[in-house]
Amino acid sequence: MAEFSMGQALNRALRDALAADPSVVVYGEDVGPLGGVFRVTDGLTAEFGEDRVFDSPLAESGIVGTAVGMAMYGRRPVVEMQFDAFGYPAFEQVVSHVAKMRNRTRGRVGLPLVIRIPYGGGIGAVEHHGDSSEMYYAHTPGLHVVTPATPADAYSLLREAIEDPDPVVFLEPKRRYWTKAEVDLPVRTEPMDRAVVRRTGTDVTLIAYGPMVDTVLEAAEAAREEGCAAEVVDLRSLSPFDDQTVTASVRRTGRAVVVHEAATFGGYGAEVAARVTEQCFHYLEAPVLRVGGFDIPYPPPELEEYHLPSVDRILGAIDRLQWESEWTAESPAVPGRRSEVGV
Amino acid sequence: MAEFSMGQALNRALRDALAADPSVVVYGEDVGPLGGVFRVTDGLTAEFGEDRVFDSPLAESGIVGTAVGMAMYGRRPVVEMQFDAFGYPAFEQVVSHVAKMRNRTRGRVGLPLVIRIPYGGGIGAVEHHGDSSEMYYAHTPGLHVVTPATPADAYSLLREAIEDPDPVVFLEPKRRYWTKAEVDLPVRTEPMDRAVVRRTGTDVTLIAYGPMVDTVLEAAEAAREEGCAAEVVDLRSLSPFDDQTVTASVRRTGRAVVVHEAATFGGYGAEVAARVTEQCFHYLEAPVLRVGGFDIPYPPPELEEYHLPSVDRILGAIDRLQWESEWTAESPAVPGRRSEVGV
Amino acid sequence: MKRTDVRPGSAPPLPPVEPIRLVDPDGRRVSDPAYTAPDHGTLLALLRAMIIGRRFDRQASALTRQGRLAVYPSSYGQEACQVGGVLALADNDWLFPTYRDSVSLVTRGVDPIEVLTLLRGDWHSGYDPERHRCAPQCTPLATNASHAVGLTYAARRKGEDTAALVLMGDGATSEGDAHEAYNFAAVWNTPVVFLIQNNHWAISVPVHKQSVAPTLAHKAIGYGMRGHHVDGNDAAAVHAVVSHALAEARAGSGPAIIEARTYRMGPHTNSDAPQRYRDDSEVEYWKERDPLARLERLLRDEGRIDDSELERIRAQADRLAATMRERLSAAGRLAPEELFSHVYASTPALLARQRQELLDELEA
Amino acid sequence: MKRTDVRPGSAPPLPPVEPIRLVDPDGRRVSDPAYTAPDHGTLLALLRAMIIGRRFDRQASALTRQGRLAVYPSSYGQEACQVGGVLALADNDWLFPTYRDSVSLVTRGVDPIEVLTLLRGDWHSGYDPERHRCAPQCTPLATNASHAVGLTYAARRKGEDTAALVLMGDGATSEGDAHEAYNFAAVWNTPVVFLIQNNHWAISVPVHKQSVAPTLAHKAIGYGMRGHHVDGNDAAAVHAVVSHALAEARAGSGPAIIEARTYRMGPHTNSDAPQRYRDDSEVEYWKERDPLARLERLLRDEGRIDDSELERIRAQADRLAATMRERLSAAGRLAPEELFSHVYASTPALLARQRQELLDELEA
Ligand SMILES: Cc1ncc(C[n+]2csc(CCOP(=O)(O)OP(=O)(O)O)c2C)c(N)n1
Ligand SMILES: Cc1ncc(C[n+]2csc(CCOP(=O)(O)OP(=O)(O)O)c2C)c(N)n1
Ligand SMILES: [Mg+2]
Ligand SMILES: [Mg+2]
Repeated sequence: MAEFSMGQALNRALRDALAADPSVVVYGEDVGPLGGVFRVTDGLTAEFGEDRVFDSPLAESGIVGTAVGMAMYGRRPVVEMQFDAFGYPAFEQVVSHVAKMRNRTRGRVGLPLVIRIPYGGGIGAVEHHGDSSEMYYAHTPGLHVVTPATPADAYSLLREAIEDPDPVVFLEPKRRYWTKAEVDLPVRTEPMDRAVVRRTGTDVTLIAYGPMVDTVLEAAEAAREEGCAAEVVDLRSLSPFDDQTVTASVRRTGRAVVVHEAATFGGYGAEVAARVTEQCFHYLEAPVLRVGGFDIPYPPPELEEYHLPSVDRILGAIDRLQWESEWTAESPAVPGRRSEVGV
Repeated sequence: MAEFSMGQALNRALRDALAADPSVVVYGEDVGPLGGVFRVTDGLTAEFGEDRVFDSPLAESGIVGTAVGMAMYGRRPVVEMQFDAFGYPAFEQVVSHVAKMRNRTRGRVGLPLVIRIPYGGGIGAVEHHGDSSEMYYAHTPGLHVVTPATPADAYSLLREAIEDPDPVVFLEPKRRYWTKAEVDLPVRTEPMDRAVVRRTGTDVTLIAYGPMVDTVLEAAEAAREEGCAAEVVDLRSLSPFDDQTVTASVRRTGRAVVVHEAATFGGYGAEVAARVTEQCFHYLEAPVLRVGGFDIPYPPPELEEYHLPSVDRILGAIDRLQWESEWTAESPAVPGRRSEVGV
Repeated sequence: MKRTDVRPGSAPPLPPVEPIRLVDPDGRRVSDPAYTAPDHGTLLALLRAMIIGRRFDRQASALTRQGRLAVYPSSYGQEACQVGGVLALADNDWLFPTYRDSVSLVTRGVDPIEVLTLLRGDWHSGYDPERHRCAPQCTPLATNASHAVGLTYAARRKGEDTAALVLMGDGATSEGDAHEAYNFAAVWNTPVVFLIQNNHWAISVPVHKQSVAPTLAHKAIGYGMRGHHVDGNDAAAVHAVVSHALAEARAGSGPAIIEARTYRMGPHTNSDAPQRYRDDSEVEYWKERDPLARLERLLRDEGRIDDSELERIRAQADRLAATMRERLSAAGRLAPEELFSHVYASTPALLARQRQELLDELEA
Repeated sequence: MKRTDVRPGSAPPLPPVEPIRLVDPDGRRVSDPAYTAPDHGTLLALLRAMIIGRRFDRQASALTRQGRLAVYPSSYGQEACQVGGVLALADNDWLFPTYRDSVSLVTRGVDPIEVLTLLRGDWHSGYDPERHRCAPQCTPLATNASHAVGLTYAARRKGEDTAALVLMGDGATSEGDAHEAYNFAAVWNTPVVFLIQNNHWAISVPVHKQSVAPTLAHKAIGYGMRGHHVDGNDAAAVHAVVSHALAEARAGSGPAIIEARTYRMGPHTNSDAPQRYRDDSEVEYWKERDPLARLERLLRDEGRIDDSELERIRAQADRLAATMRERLSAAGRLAPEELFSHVYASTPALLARQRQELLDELEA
């Protein structure tokens, strides 16, 4: 066993995929000699040559569009959008072509391509470098959307994404690039479309993905000290959603909080809350609560700590899960200071 | 009182806005002499001249980008994206600039601009002409997102959108362009940020917006014949969401179904279900159900009838609202044929 | 010292403002310093394909008026581009057509009924792209141009000399995606030829509102590639210029942009109302420059075709049209549950449940 | 008959492959057929602004190394563009800078501390765009170019002769948004000058991977506008060419693209590692072409400046640097609840509730 950061595990996954399959190509902005601004592609051009790993012109729609063409012709392109907000120029290509090509051609042309996107905040970066864009993709049928929370998953999910016959939007939680773990690479973890219980507990299910999994695990640890046994589910796949694992947990615990960085309104937590409630309605002791980013543009670095879900905010949500039937007809929504969704 | 279609009411709103405020300009693809592919801008170039209403080069990002610049300099541009899917090329401008300019400049530069987008299906159009893109915008803080369901609202909301100091994504339900109603123009209906109860009822709240309001009203009529008194809420504003009107209704009825054309997964219905549940948890007799499009790319014309929410499908959802405490621990989710969200 | 400059050599020449022409509107040969007309066999093939293409187009328009197609964007008047471009392709080349280019697909050998699938509304794209080496017809403007760049890049990496022809309209050149694709092609030196059919209109917007450059082919110079400007109603010239550009591209001399000046004789689609934005006299002007008439005249004058041969071709075209009608009527309807079949390679649980729900609903 | 053609006249000339230069790297005047150098007053102003700009830049880099700015993209080496472009603007013109262009803002008169707000991370943009007629610094590449087109279009409609200068990098020219903005400007004939600072690198990607055209200014021809190619380390030439292009644009002769050849002497930002992708010898090559040195030499040689005057300017620059440090330390921190203040003109209920929640949390 050796220690790998998530960035290193991703690098290794790309290297192993390039070595295993000659049809894999890696390109984008600065992924060549520089090795990417987060060094995820470090050393790959040197090892596999400019034909396999290279810098393209600076144009995201062109990057994704050419990847569509390559995938139509049997290549497996893995392209990078340098930051979340810089994936937006490619949005039309993603929604109108990447997600639809197989369907448009009645199954004849599939697109085995991967779009890697570092996403989320927490690294003190300036504007446009902290967006959480997962919902734009997760709401688009025809895409797989996955996001690892651990180095082992980073490796395994990326390998699987590259091997998948369909396009995968691969979201990399940039604040976790440097998080290390002991892991034996190469490793294959659970299949790409499955959620995983990271910690078992009986009182409440905490649901998270990507950058928030570690935060939620911390919150669970803190909750334990207050006598609350929280179960933690790491979704891993945002599309498709693993109903089975999540509902099994929530039916056991009867309470759930879903946590993410993205704006709460219309965020991924809405889908989780809606479907979990529909499937677990009579098991629920309290409404599924959401702890997300505020409904504001991603803030400047000096203020991001106030915006991002924190351990305290997660504990606060757990507190509001109506533990002692505080509810009365006069204070109908949620007792205590918060009357509303939104954080 | 005269009869106006929604298209005519929108046309009249643009005309009155152009007449009332010299800073209003209308431009886009084919909005000039042709009057737009749906004739919403019919006659405006003739009346106000090419300086005020004109055809631009064919480039959506350029259209929105120039509108940002005009709005920075005191104009009130009203631009059109010809169809929902053709708004995607402008996505970066919308998310990174339109939605953020006021915030980026610490309140100094607001953008009073309107982006009109015909959206949704039901008109037998080929691919890329039937997308329901509302969630991409509604999840983006800094935008207002509104959508009328009646000619009167079409007029009033568009006037208000143009007068608003902030950017408004104005979604026009294209299948309802030709729907007529008796209305006295000019008219001002309820304020832009308020939902409206279109039909009162005591048994269940049906929540819809834009193209689905008429369908839901039909369903309510059909339900009445089966003895179920459905209340119908027309949201009108998707962002912000009018919690007060919606929760007041659901607390009265104890049951809710939210209906839209967009893919159900991560659709606007998820937000509605999540927040309504959080605010009305102890009033709910059953989970809030969603009736939306399937989670597939928008289908070809021959199959769209199977995809779009129908009166029957809405009635089916009402039936599944656990009217007679059918629920048992053995059939935990929803009794009857459907075990899941998703239609 | 390593220098990292742009300029790899001298600039390619500017395209001529007067389009290249090999046959004038009266069917007389025009001499050109750089191009010679295709041989008679090719000219006959061009005429034949144009006659069949126009008949297909007329039939599709008629079927649309009868409500049997959802929509049809006609290429009436643009046959020289549709046919001249496609017949210049080698078998292993790829074609990237738009919604406007059904005739190019028929010329390429795609079954007309499969071409009409999109427009009939049965499914999005009805033919097998790989079999015909034709990408699905593309509606989001200019978005398929970069696909062609990626595809030929991939082919070159496999050691193949596959080139691609991208069809696009004058309006589409204003889109950012056009620019990105031109530039990727030039920088990667992939064998792609971008054929801009300047039919003077983007729905209701005239081309002078899209660009104020001398020609649309002038864009090429900004990417360091060759630009060509050709009479788009002269099938011989289109064929010659596209062939030349494809050969150059295949040989590694770089991609090219070709502007073909032509005209959309009909409405944008059947549901358009061109009287709102253009004068009939403009259509009359272009009628005199018809691509079929001029090539027919040339071949007649040079004794290469006669009435009976023309009759034979027209009869063949009529038979095709009749079959279109019949086969369209006979075509079965799709099973609704196919909605779920092609979203992913294998159907996820969520879609399997939704399919079951639909089936239950249909049974009820 | 109404014709709807592109070509409104003759093509503008191609930009020269050799950049326009008025002062050579050794500080000697170079004669140019089309441009004369600015007068001595202007040359002195250019030198002065470059000295101050470079000092600002050096201080900002130092503050970043000390962790007092979140990030700083230096324009060290590009001062002739930063200053030559801005000093060519009239008071009522607008500037559209990028993250790279802090020195251009300081030159324009924006308070250095307000410029640093973005990079310190207190807020996104720290100055009042309207007061200074400077758009907020733009990070999403090429997206501000169309803003300039819209803004000048609006100004023209008000009867004003406001022009705009858009700053963009060589890499940004590959984006679709650059193309769309160039084209809108040309078709609408709005007075915008696009100044491309070709500093040879887009982070780690050399410009020859962005374009294989003879110059980046060659793009202009495809839009029917003038392209200029200028030595971007020659402040006199940049000033002359930008002034000329602005005057033409203001007079209605159309927008222009200027490529200024310069070099990014430092890393992309403080967190970049240029040794991974470029050779030090390249930096050495450009050090000999320093924009400050050559103008200083010229003005010395021509007796327009001496040691004591230079000392005065440098002392002023040092004072500015010292104030930057002090004022940055003194600057108060923002109230967290300002997060909610500028999302909309008036705060919707949802945000008011979230603000209250945050306040409660902070009190707890
Ligand atoms: C991205 C995008 N925006 C808008 C449209 C709507 N639209 C369809 S065809 C058309 C005009 C295209 O003109 P041109 O490129 O000249 O091609 P033509 O139809 O003349 O063949 C427009 C605006 C579209 N299909 N895609
Ligand atoms: C749309 C977009 N894509 C990617 C980036 C990330 N990025 C920031 S700077 C940069 C390089 C820009 O190079 P250039 O345009 O030459 O400007 P320079 O930094 O050299 O001044 C990149 C890729 C971005 N800011 N915006
Ligand atoms: Mg056209
Ligand atoms: Mg650069």
